[in-house]
Amino acid sequence: MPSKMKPRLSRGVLDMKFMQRTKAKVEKEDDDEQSRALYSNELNQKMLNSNSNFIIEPSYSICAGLSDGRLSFRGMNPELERLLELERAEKEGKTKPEQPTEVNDEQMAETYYANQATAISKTIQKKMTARNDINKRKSNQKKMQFKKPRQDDGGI
Amino acid sequence: MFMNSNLFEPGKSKSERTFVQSAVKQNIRFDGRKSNEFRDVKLTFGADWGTVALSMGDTKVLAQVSCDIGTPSSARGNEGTLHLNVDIKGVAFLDEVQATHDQRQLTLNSLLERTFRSSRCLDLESLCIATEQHVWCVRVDINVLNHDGNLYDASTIAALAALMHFRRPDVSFIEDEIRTYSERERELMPLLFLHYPVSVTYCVYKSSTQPLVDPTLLEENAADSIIVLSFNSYQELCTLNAGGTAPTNVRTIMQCAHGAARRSKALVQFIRKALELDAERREQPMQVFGLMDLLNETAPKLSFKYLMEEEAEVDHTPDRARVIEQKSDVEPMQLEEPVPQAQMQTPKKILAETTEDDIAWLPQEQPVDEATPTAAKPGKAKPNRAKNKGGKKQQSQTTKKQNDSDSEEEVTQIL
Amino acid sequence: MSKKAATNAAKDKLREMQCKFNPLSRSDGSVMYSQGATVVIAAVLGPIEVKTQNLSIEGSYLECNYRPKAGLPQVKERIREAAIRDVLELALLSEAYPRSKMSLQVQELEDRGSTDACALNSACLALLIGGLPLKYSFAAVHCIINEQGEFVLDPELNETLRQQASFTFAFDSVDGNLLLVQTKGAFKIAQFNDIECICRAASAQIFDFYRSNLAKYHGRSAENDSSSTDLPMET
Amino acid sequence: MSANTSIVMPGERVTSVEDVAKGKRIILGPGLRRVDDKVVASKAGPLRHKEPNTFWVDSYQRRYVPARGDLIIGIVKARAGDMYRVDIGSADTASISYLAFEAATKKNRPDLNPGDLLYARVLNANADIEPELVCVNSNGKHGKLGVLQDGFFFKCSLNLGRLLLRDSCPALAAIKDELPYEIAVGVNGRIWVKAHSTRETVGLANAIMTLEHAGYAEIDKICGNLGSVLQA
Repeated sequence: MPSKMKPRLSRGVLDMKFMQRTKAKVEKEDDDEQSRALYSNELNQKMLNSNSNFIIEPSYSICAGLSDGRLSFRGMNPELERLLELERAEKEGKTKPEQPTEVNDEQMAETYYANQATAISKTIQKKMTARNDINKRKSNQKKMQFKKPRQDDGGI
Repeated sequence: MFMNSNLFEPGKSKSERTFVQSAVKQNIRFDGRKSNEFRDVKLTFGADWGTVALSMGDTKVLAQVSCDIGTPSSARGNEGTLHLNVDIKGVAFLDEVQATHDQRQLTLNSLLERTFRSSRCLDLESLCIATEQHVWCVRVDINVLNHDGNLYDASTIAALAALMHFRRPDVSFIEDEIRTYSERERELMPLLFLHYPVSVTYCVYKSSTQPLVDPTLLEENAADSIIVLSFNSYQELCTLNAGGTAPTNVRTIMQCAHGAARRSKALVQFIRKALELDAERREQPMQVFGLMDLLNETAPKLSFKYLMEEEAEVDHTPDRARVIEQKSDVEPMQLEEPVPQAQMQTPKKILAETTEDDIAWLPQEQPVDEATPTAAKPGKAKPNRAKNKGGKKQQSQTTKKQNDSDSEEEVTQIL
Repeated sequence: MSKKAATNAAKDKLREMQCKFNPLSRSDGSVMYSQGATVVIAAVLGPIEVKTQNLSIEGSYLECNYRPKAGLPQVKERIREAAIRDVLELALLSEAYPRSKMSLQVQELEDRGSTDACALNSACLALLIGGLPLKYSFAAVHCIINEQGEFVLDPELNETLRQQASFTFAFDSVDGNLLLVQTKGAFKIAQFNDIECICRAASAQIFDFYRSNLAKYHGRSAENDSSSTDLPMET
Repeated sequence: MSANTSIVMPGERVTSVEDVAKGKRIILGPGLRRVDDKVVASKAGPLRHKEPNTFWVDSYQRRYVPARGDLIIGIVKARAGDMYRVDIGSADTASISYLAFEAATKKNRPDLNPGDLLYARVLNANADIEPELVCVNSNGKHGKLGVLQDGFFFKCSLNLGRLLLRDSCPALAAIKDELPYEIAVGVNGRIWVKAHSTRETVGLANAIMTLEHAGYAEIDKICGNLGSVLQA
């Protein structure tokens, strides 16, 4: 029945560059339909609609929460031990509410605002006094960023 | 030697192999044995005659002797026949690689054939009922149950014990009629032996001059070559199988021969003792449990260590006594004393044993003797070695292949 | 031994059962099992690689072998293998491991009667200890009608020499359905029904034996652990 | 707990799990399966439970069945195209791509040879396709994975591997007090150990193998004895 048939995009259209995403979508739809057709006699409506309370997990390591089996003790493999140490620290970091910081919040706020204040005042000053100079420098920087790849990796 | 890709095979990874080599160099074995120490051998006799289950560590085999009346071969009309068959397909699961399986099974079969048949250990003429018409055909079936190295020794010991345990019914041949007497009518007859051969296996490594006796599967798979020697209780050489990739000099082989000759004698003695004990048990009514004993913790264990202990005490060899003491230690992970000491002792010990055991035909452990022709039994040893060369040709191909590839193929092939 | 004499006398009892798990170090699961004086070893390997000719995408290929202790397997052994395979195919949850093979080998050590039943029971134990997925466990019982017309459950070899008929039944552990029926000789249907009842009752004893021995084997590694606790079980 | 642990047998309905399942989602681990709304055991062994909602049967097993996420030890068997074939003890040999190693590119391939040991993670495991391994974590770093050099390696039951990897297992910590060592435990029942000397490595391997026969109950006792064993 041509009337019910979904309009399909031709292969030529799908192969076009800007159609890549649509192409992937269409392919997935096709695959789904095929697999549905394949199992249609085994799947019934109940199976499709029921949401079960069971999740199957075939791995013992995940079920039992086993730890990783690669360990080193007393300097046998320093690299590995450093890794284990990091991991342990990370684990502890998660459980502890917060790590002790070298700079406390108040200090942080103070220095931040102090810096910001100077920065703002500086920019205002600069804007006021030497607007043209700054613009020049900015454009220079941009140029340099563009030029860089051209020189080194021109071959690619 | 045998393999099934689905079974875990120790000694296949590089780290295992290099590790075994370095351990051998330092004279360390995983089960705490010394290089010249054997695993304990345990025998269990079945309820039927000729059934023997043997265990050597984790290596387990079952031997069953059966007999039938058949026709003799045309060449030897007045002799019964002896047929040996090794089965690796059963619970041992060693039959997976079909291409190699046949050849490997042949290796083991040929060892048994040469040990028992070519050496003529049974008095086959006594198995003749009527010349060129009826003879007893004796069949030995060896079922490998578990392979943890040294199937060679396990099968030969089990086969010998089963043959010695076996009883056949008496028959008479009158007026072209065979009459077989049941057990009630006439007593069953044991087989007659001319001599009692068993094999002893050594592993040789490139990294060490000291061969390892009674290798486990790991040691066997990591070995560069394997030497199998069959000796009978008169300490005559019956079979010599040597090969592999490790250079083996005369000295090593002679050293192995010394040990093997002593060991064979002790093993035959052990089998005799075990048989005596079994016979005693059979005397008592309702006491035969057969292989049920394998399940029974309290059943008397017919083990080499246990039965030969008194023997060792009589010996009063200090070294020997220490071995026993150490073996009887229940600690499962016994490690050895420092290496150099053990190495120092070996030559001395062999010297001492030579005098005690009266192995006159074997040269002393001195380089001078290596060149001199052997004294008492040169004829016995030499033709056997010549015979071996035939076998060498057959399998040299495999060895070559193996040298080239240096892959996971085991290094433990026998020439 | 008095015990043995007692079991001989009792014609309605199973002979003493014993088993030892994993006597073989290299297989995935093995058991040495004895019932009276009959001793067998069963070993399993699986799931393992399968040859292409036996490959099935529906489930795993099952291989069963029975090996006599003397000589090569003959027709008798082949029939026994087929019986074991039939029961195993029913009990194994083979769709769990498609494109693989399960291999079961039974080695006879002592044949002293009821060997068919022993082989099946040892096979079940080997599967249980090998950790193969099963729909249910199963137990087989052998019973004969002797010359006097008496029923003898789990007979000795010498008792089977003169028999009218012999029966081997296998039952599953969940619904008690019959998985295997093997009969030989002449009997009346009423006798068949009676013997089926006797055997069914005896199978319960075998299931108890499985459970207690497996529990003992696991109890060897009993643990009191906070992360994993045993739950009370209904049996 | 007495010697007789209560166990479930194949085919047995596990009603205790079903009860929990009425209230919330639960995770069924190995040895349990769902038949309609029933939970039925398929293996024999003690039923285990991990909070909040995981259940599984701790059956005895020696054969490894690959599962996604497992950390295993494999032996490189061969190279095949841009893959290595690795034996991990399961029905099918696993494969690992050349690119599944840290800093590997098409030109800069890892140098693996047959017989090498790999500690790797199972990336994909499905009954119908062969398992696939990786030796890098999600950040592209090798982390703890990779080739295991030297040392010694042996096979054990899967249960022993799992036993050693439980957080509460005292064995590895007890051995630590005796000697410095390095270990890799694969949940496929393979253990690799390395200590400073051959003698120590042998002692270490033997000590771990005794745990196999002794079981959990005696683990403390064995740990106590380890010292004497290792020094012997």
